[in-house]
This record gives sequence, structure tokens and C-alpha cells, in this order.
Amino acid sequence: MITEQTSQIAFNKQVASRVFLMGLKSPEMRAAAVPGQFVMIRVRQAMDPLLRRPFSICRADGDLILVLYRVVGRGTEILSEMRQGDSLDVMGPLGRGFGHPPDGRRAILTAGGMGIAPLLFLGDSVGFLGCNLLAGFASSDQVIGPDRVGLLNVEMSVATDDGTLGRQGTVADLMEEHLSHMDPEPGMVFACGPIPMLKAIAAIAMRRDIPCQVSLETTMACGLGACQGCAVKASGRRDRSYWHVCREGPVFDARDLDWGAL
Amino acid sequence: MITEQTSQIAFNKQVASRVFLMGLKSPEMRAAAVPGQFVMIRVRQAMDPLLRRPFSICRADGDLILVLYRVVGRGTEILSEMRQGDSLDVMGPLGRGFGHPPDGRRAILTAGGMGIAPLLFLGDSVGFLGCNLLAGFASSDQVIGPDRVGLLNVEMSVATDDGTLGRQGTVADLMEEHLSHMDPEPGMVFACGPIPMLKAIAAIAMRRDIPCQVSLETTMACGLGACQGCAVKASGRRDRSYWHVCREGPVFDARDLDWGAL
Amino acid sequence: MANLPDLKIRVGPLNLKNPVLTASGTFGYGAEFAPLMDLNRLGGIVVKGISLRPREGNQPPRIVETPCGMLNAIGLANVGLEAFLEEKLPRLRKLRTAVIVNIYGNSVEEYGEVAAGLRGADGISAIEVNISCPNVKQGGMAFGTDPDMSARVTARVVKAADRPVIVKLSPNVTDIRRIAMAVEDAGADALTLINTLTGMAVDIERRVPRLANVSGGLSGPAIRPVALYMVRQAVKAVRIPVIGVGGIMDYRDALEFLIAGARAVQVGTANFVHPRTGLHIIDGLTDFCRAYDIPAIEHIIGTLKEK
Amino acid sequence: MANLPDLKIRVGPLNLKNPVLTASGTFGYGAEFAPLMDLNRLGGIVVKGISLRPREGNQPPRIVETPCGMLNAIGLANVGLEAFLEEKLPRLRKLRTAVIVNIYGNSVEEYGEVAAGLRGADGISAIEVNISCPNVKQGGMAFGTDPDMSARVTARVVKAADRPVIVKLSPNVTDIRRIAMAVEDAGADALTLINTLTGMAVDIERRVPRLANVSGGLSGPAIRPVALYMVRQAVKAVRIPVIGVGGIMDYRDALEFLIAGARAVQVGTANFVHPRTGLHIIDGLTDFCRAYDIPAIEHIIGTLKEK
Ligand SMILES: Cc1cc2nc3c(=O)[nH]c(=O)nc-3n(C[C@H](O)[C@H](O)[C@H](O)COP(=O)(O)OP(=O)(O)OC[C@H]3O[C@@H](n4cnc5c(N)ncnc54)[C@H](O)[C@@H]3O)c2cc1C
Ligand SMILES: Cc1cc2nc3c(=O)[nH]c(=O)nc-3n(C[C@H](O)[C@H](O)[C@H](O)COP(=O)(O)OP(=O)(O)OC[C@H]3O[C@@H](n4cnc5c(N)ncnc54)[C@H](O)[C@@H]3O)c2cc1C
Ligand SMILES: Cc1cc2nc3c(=O)[nH]c(=O)nc-3n(C[C@H](O)[C@H](O)[C@H](O)COP(=O)(O)O)c2cc1C
Ligand SMILES: Cc1cc2nc3c(=O)[nH]c(=O)nc-3n(C[C@H](O)[C@H](O)[C@H](O)COP(=O)(O)O)c2cc1C
Ligand code: FES
Ligand code: FES
Repeated sequence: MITEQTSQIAFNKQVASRVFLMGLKSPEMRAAAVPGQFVMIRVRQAMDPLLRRPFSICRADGDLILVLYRVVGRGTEILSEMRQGDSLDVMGPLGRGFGHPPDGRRAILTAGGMGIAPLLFLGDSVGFLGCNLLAGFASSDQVIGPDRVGLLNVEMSVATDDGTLGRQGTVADLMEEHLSHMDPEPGMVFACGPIPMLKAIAAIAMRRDIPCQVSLETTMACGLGACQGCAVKASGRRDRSYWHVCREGPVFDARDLDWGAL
Repeated sequence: MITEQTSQIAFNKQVASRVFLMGLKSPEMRAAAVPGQFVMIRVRQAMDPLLRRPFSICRADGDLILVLYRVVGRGTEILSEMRQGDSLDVMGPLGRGFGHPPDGRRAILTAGGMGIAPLLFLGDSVGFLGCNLLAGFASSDQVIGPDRVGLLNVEMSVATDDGTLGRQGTVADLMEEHLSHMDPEPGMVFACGPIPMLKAIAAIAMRRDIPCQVSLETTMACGLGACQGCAVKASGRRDRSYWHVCREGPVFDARDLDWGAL
Repeated sequence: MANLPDLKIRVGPLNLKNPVLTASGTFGYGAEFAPLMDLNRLGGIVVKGISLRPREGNQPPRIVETPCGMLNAIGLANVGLEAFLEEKLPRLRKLRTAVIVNIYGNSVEEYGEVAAGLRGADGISAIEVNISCPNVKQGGMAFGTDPDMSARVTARVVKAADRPVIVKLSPNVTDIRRIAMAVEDAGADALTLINTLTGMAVDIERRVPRLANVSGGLSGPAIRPVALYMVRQAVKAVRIPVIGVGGIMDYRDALEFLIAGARAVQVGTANFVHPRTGLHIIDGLTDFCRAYDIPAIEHIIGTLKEK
Repeated sequence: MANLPDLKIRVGPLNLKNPVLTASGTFGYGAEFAPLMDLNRLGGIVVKGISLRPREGNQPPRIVETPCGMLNAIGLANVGLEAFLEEKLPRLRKLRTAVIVNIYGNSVEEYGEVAAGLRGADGISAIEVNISCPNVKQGGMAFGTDPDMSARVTARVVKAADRPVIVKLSPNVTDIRRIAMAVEDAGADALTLINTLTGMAVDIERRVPRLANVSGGLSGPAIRPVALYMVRQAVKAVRIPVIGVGGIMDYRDALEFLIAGARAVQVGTANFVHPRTGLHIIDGLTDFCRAYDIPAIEHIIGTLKEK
């Protein structure tokens, strides 16, 4: 069930360089949310910026939903200035979340940068016994781990481009490494992050025939499947040209996407 | 000298129902300002609302200029939410201020509602020995006196439409009353407030041949005399059709205005 | 409840429970918003533009935000006439509000075919003809910027259709009155205006257009002054009713159009900002009429005093 | 300082120290902004439109704010040709920046007379012909929306003038390319676009137009996508240089126009929001070129990649 409401900010704190964690009071959304879903937030009561901004739910806690966001432009800048007790128009939970690995097998969760957000929620719901959470970041000061959002039952392996924390390299390297000594093979790979990273992960998974679900980001207007603004090209295997990320996604089976067009 | 700068808010406090007093740090403007001048304030760093808002300087104090404003729309609403330490783009002082009464004679200062703002500054610079400050308000909860902006050397007589404070009636009634026992006649009448009030005051003054200066409000874009947006019709006695309130005003000799067109 | 103002309004042959509709392309097929509101409270729903065959739409990116507005180049992606009738209409039909089907064709003939295809279909209050879409290569705006073509499309649809025909005009013209009059003469029952203004945005880092389609349609509060002006121009030029659309965000904006002479309004981009904008406007109009003791919204329409 | 990028730019026969000008009607006669900035740093100043005789302008209210924009109906209030030459030009002449005189006439002849009246006057770099003002009853936009009339006005001014002629186009047309080409053929040295879009706003309490003139010209960031699109259309249609204007608030906006092919930009409404916008844009362009190792702004112009 989708809710649209004015939610109170329980907290809004910086957790890494330019990255903030916001708790929004919404028992309704908290109850309905599944990992991989997102909310649309109106960053202020003004006509500029006009459109809502989409953010993954990174955790559900008590009667709060948590979003983890990086300040990249005007909207997120404004968000970062909000204080506890302020209110925001929030709509959600939206979209289709992550599926389950076949017959409860172990999952690999791969994140690139802020792609960590929905995977934290997923990791939390699966628990560290059920998954390996692998994450790649540019550098150590960008690293956001489960602890930053208050999750203690999730473990994370880290790679950084510059080697300042964890393995030097990408999350794809990290995944290859893990796959090389995982037995049995994981039942599913989940991925969220920049397109090149998703491409790399999906390629590895598809090569090994491991089911792979990726979570995509596109520009959105409505978040409800009404405007058709958030289209991404579907692969030939489906009888349609485009998916709408807000409604049929943001989580897709990697094989359902036209990776060449992304 | 006009300054355009980012000024820090020293304080921003409510002083009456929907009325706020803001102190802006600007030694430059404070040094240059004369009563009747105004500043243009950009209420926030955003494209909506787009234009700056004009406000009279109601007091100069230390290295601050003070503005007294009523929340009437979006811009003033945003202003009222600003806090100490926040900054605002401010430009000023702008326009021509009030002139002096001939040979230092006593002046009558008449205000309607928020028109009190520039007259407080004027009253402060003249001192209560030099003027009678008369002010009309809708009701007692709207009354803003010199004390609200920290002025102790200014006295004020009040009229309210509903008689809940001071004399029942308008500031024009109050003025008639004062004129009836002022001897010698005042050297000048100054007025600021809504157009009907200014009309009434100017009519009384002109009938008695007392020089009268009124301060006008119009919509403004530039505040610098460049856009010609703030035009008001000039009276036949001048060789021009329009005045620009931001540059040739906001203070005008009552005889220089076409009152029928206002 | 005795003094609830009467919001009912006639738009030519159409009877609406109130003058607030949702605009084509911004409200999907209604169902998308059903979880969030009671659709039956709306004066009507204009569905996404339907073409004879399904259209996949333009390549992404399809939307970009602009100051107080947005550009879209959806490219009239839609399920096509057949799927609309089979999959979308049954659900829409159950609503107790006017359902208006926005249609689009690649040629005069195709417009006629879509209109003919809707004949007899239950639960459609009117057809809105989009002769003004800037985001498709063929047809679309090319029709809407030429009075003769506009008239031909209109006449064809009027002939083929078995219910009221509303024609939706493009603002990208030198003189909206000429188009409005041509469309009126061709038999339209009402006009809707405006569709989007053509615009563009550039990604300065990559030096490419922000929309894959290069240009797109500008909508949102940014365009409201232009929409209002054109609505006023049309109201003065024709006798058929005019429906106003463009940048309406709240009841105050809606009132500007009604006062200027629009008999109804459509809410577009605002649905993205707040999905219940239409309902808020209905409530706002009700309160406004009450506050000013106006017994019926009809009393407000066209009351603009021009010197 | 060795690696300061070169911002110099040629706009047809005009040589500018940088591509940032202030737009007509938004910067007075320059002097108004002198207390706040060093005018000499600007690429140029386009002065308020000058007519043969002084014009008092429209009745107030003349301006109203709109979402991310404003409507103005100043009505070309100006001191007239004679007073301009005597009172305003002497001061402008002392500036070390290009001074462009925007002109306006009630008839083709009058346009010619104003241009002729500027002959021989020292310190004028070019004439910008406003054929696109929506706020005056006679002439103005009527010229700018018709290709033939646009061409006639242009030809007349070109004949009468003794310096470069820039023609400023109206966006309120169906096809900007037709007007642009007609004006090019008539001998213009450059084009400026866009002037304001026609719009309107209504006071819902009093049920009157918010502008005494009823309609006015919409400017500001709201119109930027439309301006950019039209500039791009014109750039592709003509060979003479195009100057872009409409909603430019910062250097990023300016870059959108330059990348789309404008050889210079004008800053209008932004001067009201921040009087030093022009200088900020110049600084921003400098920093941008530096950050991307672009030796000269010339290298950016027209580099938009369209598929
Ligand atoms: C389903 C979904 C889930 C998301 N979850 C998160 C999250 O959990 N945490 C997080 O930090 N970010 C998330 N994003 C991205 C987030 O929406 C954008 O960073 C945000 O909208 C930027 O807003 P802005 O006003 O600050 O930036 P703008 O000023 O609008 O733009 C700045 C930059 O961000 C890019 N951008 C703008 N809007 C979007 C958008 N809708 N999607 C992607 N990129 C955009 C622009 O292209 C530009 O490069 C998600 C996006 C989607 C679609
Ligand atoms: C020279 C001058 C000095 C002023 N001094 C003061 C002062 O000291 N204290 C004070 O409270 N107000 C003062 N005003 C009025 C003040 O500028 C407006 O109240 C303010 O701009 C409203 O902004 P807003 O965004 O809140 O309202 P908006 O949402 O823009 O409008 C709300 C209402 O205010 C009116 N309004 C909007 N702009 C102006 C304007 N520029 N001038 C007059 N009315 C306007 C509108 O017509 C509308 O009715 C002064 C105006 C001028 C021209
Ligand atoms: C994403 C989007 C899709 C649209 N699709 C259509 C359409 O299919 N048919 C149509 O006639 N108008 C379409 N429009 C135009 C709107 O119906 C409306 O005329 C325009 O957006 C102006 O109104 P607004 O400013 O309230 O959005 C679309 C607008 C948007 C923003
Ligand atoms: C108050 C005002 C007055 C204007 N006067 C003129 C004018 O006299 N001549 C002219 O060619 N353009 C005039 N314009 C149009 C501007 O020069 C510019 O083309 C338009 O405002 C779009 O740019 P902007 O969005 O940056 O303001 C005026 C604009 C404004 C806002
Ligand atoms: S964002 Fe509107 S359909 Fe997806
Ligand atoms: S506000 Fe621009 S001239 Fe007065």
C-alpha cells in the first residue's frame, strides 16, 4: 500500500563525507516497505526545485524509515539542511523490491558507492548468515558500512579504488574473489550502484549463470508509473520495449535489461 | 553609497502578531542610511521566489540595520523562518529619504499599519522633542510602537479602528486632533501607510498648506531605477509623467503625485 | 452542508461534477493514482494519449527538471487503441467521474481511425484530440500549428466520433486565435489549451542535450502566465467552451483560469509534485466560494474585469 | 595569470572582450549599476530601448512576479533619442566596454529615423533592433511575428545605420527559423533571441489582470528552456552570429547557450536578482575553462553533440 503523507524528521545526521542519514516517522511506510523499494521526497514546500527526489529505503526501524543520501545537487543540499522536527512530504514505499534467492540459498549483495543504501535494508532482512555484502567505494572516506545506519547483524567486505581501505580494486574484483571460494555457488547476486559497476557484476553473474537482480536509478517525475519518464530499454527476451523503473523496477532481473542501451 | 552584500542576521524576532524585527549586520549600510530609505532583500538563495523584496530601514543601531516586517506572503514567510547567524543578500540603502522640515520646525509623523517602519527611523533621528508620531492600526494586537524596536526617545500616539487601544478612529482623525491644538503649525507632515490613509493625510496637509512628504510602496524589480517597473503617476506640476519609486522616491512631496491615479 | 457551493459545470455537451480534471499524460490511466485518492471526487480524468497502434516512445532520458518546470519527451508512449479498450477502459468505466480519452494520430486519417475505434465504447465522456504534441517526429505539432491542418483533423474526428470532441491546442504558434477559430469552425465542441511549450536543456559537462530527443515539452508553473494569456485569447475569440491547463498548482491558480473564462481546468505536472493536487483544488474552490458567498462556481467564470 | 583562458569573442563585426552582455531594459543606461560594480569588466551593455520621441510607458502596475519569472509591461518607457544622445551617451561613451543601443519604432520609417539619428554618434558599438516588444500597442511584436515585416524593418535600419545591426527576435512565433532567415537575408549582422514570451496573471480577489496593460512579457529562469531551444533553431538556420538571452542566472546557464551555438549571451532579469550576475558569469566561465583546460571560450561555442 502506497502512502503519501507529511512525515516528521526524527533525525538527519551526517554519517560520511557529504552523506547523510535521515529518519522519517511513518509507521505506514515502515510496515509496508520491503528491501529495494524507494520513497519520493519533496525537499521543500516550494516550486523550485519542482519535482520530488527518489531515495531508497536503507532501513526500517521502529516506526521510522531511514534514507541514506549523498549531497549531489540542490535537492539533496536542501535536504541536508533540514532539522529534527521539520516535516517533509514523503510518498512510498514505491516500486518492486528485491526477490528471494531460489530455495533460500546464500546471496551475494554487491554495492557501488551510494548503491549500498537498498542493500543495507536487504542485508538486514537476510542477516549475515544468509549473505555476503560486498561494497566498492572510491576511497576510505566514502565508505559507508552497516554500522553507519545502526545495523549490527550485517557484515561487509570492502574494496576501494585507491586501496585506502579493504582490497584495492572494484566490487567486481571482490565478487570474483568471493565466488572463487564459495561453495555451493550463491543462489542470487543482488547489485546496486553506477551503471558501469552494474554491467560488470551482471556480466560475471550471467557468465556463471547465477540469477542476478540489479537496482537502477533514472530520473523520475511521478514515481507511480504514470508519466513514463523513467523508461529503460528492455532486452529482447521480453515482449516490450521499455520498463518503467519506478513501477516495474527499480529492481530488475539482469537478463530483462538491454545492457547496450544503458 | 549603495552596497550589495551578504549580511548576517543578528536577530530575527517576533514583535507583534505576524510582525517580525530583523537585525542585519552591515556597517556600510548603517553608515549610509537615512530615514525613509529602504533595502532590497533576497529572501533565499533560490529561483522561487525570484525577486528581492523591499523593506524600509526602521532603525540603525551599532553596526546593524533593522527591518520591521509583516508576514503577508511567501517571501516574508520565508524571512520569518530565518535564524540568527543565517545570511541574506541585502542591497541598500536605496532611494531618497525624508527631507527636513523648514527652519527646524516641529514635524508630524503619521503612520498607518506597517507604515510605522520608516517613521520610527525618522522619529529616532529627530527625537521626540522635534516631532509628534501618530499611528493608526486596525486593532490593539497590531500596534507596534517605538519600544518594539528598542527606541526609547520616541513617543507615539495611537488610534485604532476598533478603539481597543488609544483613540478610536484613524490616524487622520488623530492628526486633525493634534493640529487643532498645535501652535505654531507643524513645519512638515510625513506619512507612510496604505494609499487611502496617505490620501487622507495629504489632503489635510495640503488643505492647510503644510508641506507633506509621503512614502510610497509599489512592486519593484531592480530597486535601482533601471527597470522602470515601480512607476507612479506624477502630478501636472512636474514635467514628467511618472516617478520611479525606487529612485526618485520612495518619499515624495505630496504635491508631486497624481493622487487620482494612485 | 446546506450552503455547500455548487461546483457543477457544463463544458459544452459535457456535464462535470466540478471543473477540475487531470491532464493527459500526467495521470496515466487513473489506476496509478487510485491507491492515493478517491478518483471519483475529480471532475474528470483525461487519459494518456492513445494512438491506433501501441507506441514505445522515445529513448531515455525522457524528462529533465527546469526552473519551476520540467521538460518531457515521452514521445506518446502508449498501449495503443486495442489494449486501451481491453485492458484500461474496463477499470476506468467503473469510476463515477468523466473519462476523456486523449487521442493522437500520425495522419488525418489515423486520427479518424482512432476516433472511429472508440465508437460505441462504454464509459467515455468525450474525446480530446491532441494536435499539439511536440515530441513526435510525424504529425503532432505539425498539425496544431497550422489552422488548415488543425481544421482538417478536427473535422475528421468530429465525423468519426460518436461523442463530444475537444481539441487540444499547441501554444507554439504566432496567433492562437486563428487556430482556435479554425478548430471551432470545423465543429469542435470545446478547446483545451495549452499543451507544452517547446524547449531544451543542455548538459554542459558532456555537451549533449539532456533529453535523448533533443527538445521536449515544457510544463509546470513556469508556463502558467503563457497558458493563462492564451486561454484568455481563445476565450475572447471563440464561442465554444475552453478548458485551461498549464502550470496549475493550487486553487488560486485554477481560479485565475476560471476568472479568465475557462469553464474547467486540467492539472498536469502538479500531479507529480503532489498526487492529490486535484482534490486540494476542489477543496480550495469550495472554501473560496464559501468565504466569498458565491453560490456556484459558474458565477466566477469569465468575470475578469478588463478596462 | 599565464593560463588565463581567452574570453574574447567576435560577434560578426563586433569584437567583445568577453561574451557576457547585459540585456536591454534590465540594466537601464548602465549608470544605475555603476555604484555596485566595475562596468568595464562586462563584454557589453545593451541599453534600454530608445524611440524617436520620449515614451512615458504604460500605467502601473507594470510588473508582477511569477513562478521563477516575472511579467513586465513597462511599455518601452524611455527618454527618447535626443535626450539619450545628450544625457546618457556621454557617460556610456567613457566606458571601456561595448555599448549597444536597442531601438524601437512605431513604423518601419521610424525605425529608420532612430537608426539615422544615431549616425556619427561616438561610442556606440552596434544597434540592436527590437522588433519583438509585446508591451506596446503599435508595431513592436507585430513586426517581429511576420517574416516580411521583420525583413523590411531590418533592411531599413541597415540602410540608415552606420554601424553593425543586430535584430532581436520575438519567441511568440510558430517558426523562429523563418523569421531568422528573413532577417538574415535583409542584411542583419547578428541576431539576438529571445525577447519575452507573452503572458498574463490575474488578481483573483479583485478579478482584474495584475498588470494594468493586461498582458506582459515573461522573463527569467522560467523561460530558459524555450530560449535555448529557439537559439538552437536559429543557430542551425542562419550563418550570422546569434546572441542568446532568456533566463540566464549563472555561468552554467550561459554555457548551455554557448554550447548550443550562441556566440554571446545577455543577462536580463538576473540583474534584478543579483546586480553583479554578469561579472559572476564571467568569473564562472573563466574558472570553467581553466578546470577543463580550455584555452579560449571560442572552443566551446557550438560544440553541442546531437545524435
Ligand atoms: C530508485 C532510486 C533510488 C535512489 N536512491 C538513492 C539513495 O538511497 N541515496 C542517494 O543518495 N541517492 C539515491 N538516488 C539518487 C537520488 O535520487 C539523486 O541523487 C537525487 O535526486 C539528486 O537530487 P539533487 O536535487 O540533489 O540533484 P540535482 O541537482 O537534481 O542533480 C545533481 C546530479 O544528480 C543527478 N540526478 C538528479 N536526479 C536524479 C535521479 N532521480 N536519479 C539519479 N540521478 C539523479 C543529476 O543528473 C545530476 O548529475 C536514487 C535514485 C533513484 C531513481
Ligand atoms: C519602498 C518599500 C518599503 C517597504 N517597507 C516595508 C516594511 O518596512 N515592512 C513591511 O512589512 N513591508 C514593507 N514593504 C512591503 C513589502 O515589500 C512587501 O510586503 C513584501 O514584498 C511582500 O513579500 P511577500 O513575498 O511576503 O508577499 P507576496 O507573496 O509577494 O505578496 C503578498 C502581498 O503583498 C503584496 N506585495 C508584494 N510585493 C510588494 C511590494 N514590493 N510592495 C508592496 N506590496 C507588495 C502583494 O501585492 C500581495 O498582496 C515595503 C515596500 C516598499 C516598496
Ligand atoms: C510527462 C507528460 C506527458 C504528457 N503527455 C501528453 C499526452 O499524451 N497528450 C497530451 O495531449 N498532452 C500531454 N501532456 C501535456 C499535458 O497534458 C499538459 O497540457 C501540459 O503538461 C501543461 O500542463 P501542466 O503545466 O499542468 O503540466 C503531457 C505532459 C507531461 C508533463
Ligand atoms: C523590465 C524589462 C524591460 C525590458 N525592456 C526591453 C527593451 O526595452 N527592449 C528589448 O529589446 N528588450 C527588453 N526586455 C527583454 C530583455 O532584454 C530580455 O530579452 C528578456 O527579459 C529575456 O531575458 P531574461 O530572461 O534574462 O530577462 C525587457 C525585459 C524586462 C524584464
Ligand atoms: S517516474 Fe513516472 S512513470 Fe516512472
Ligand atoms: S524597481 Fe526598477 S526602476 Fe524602480
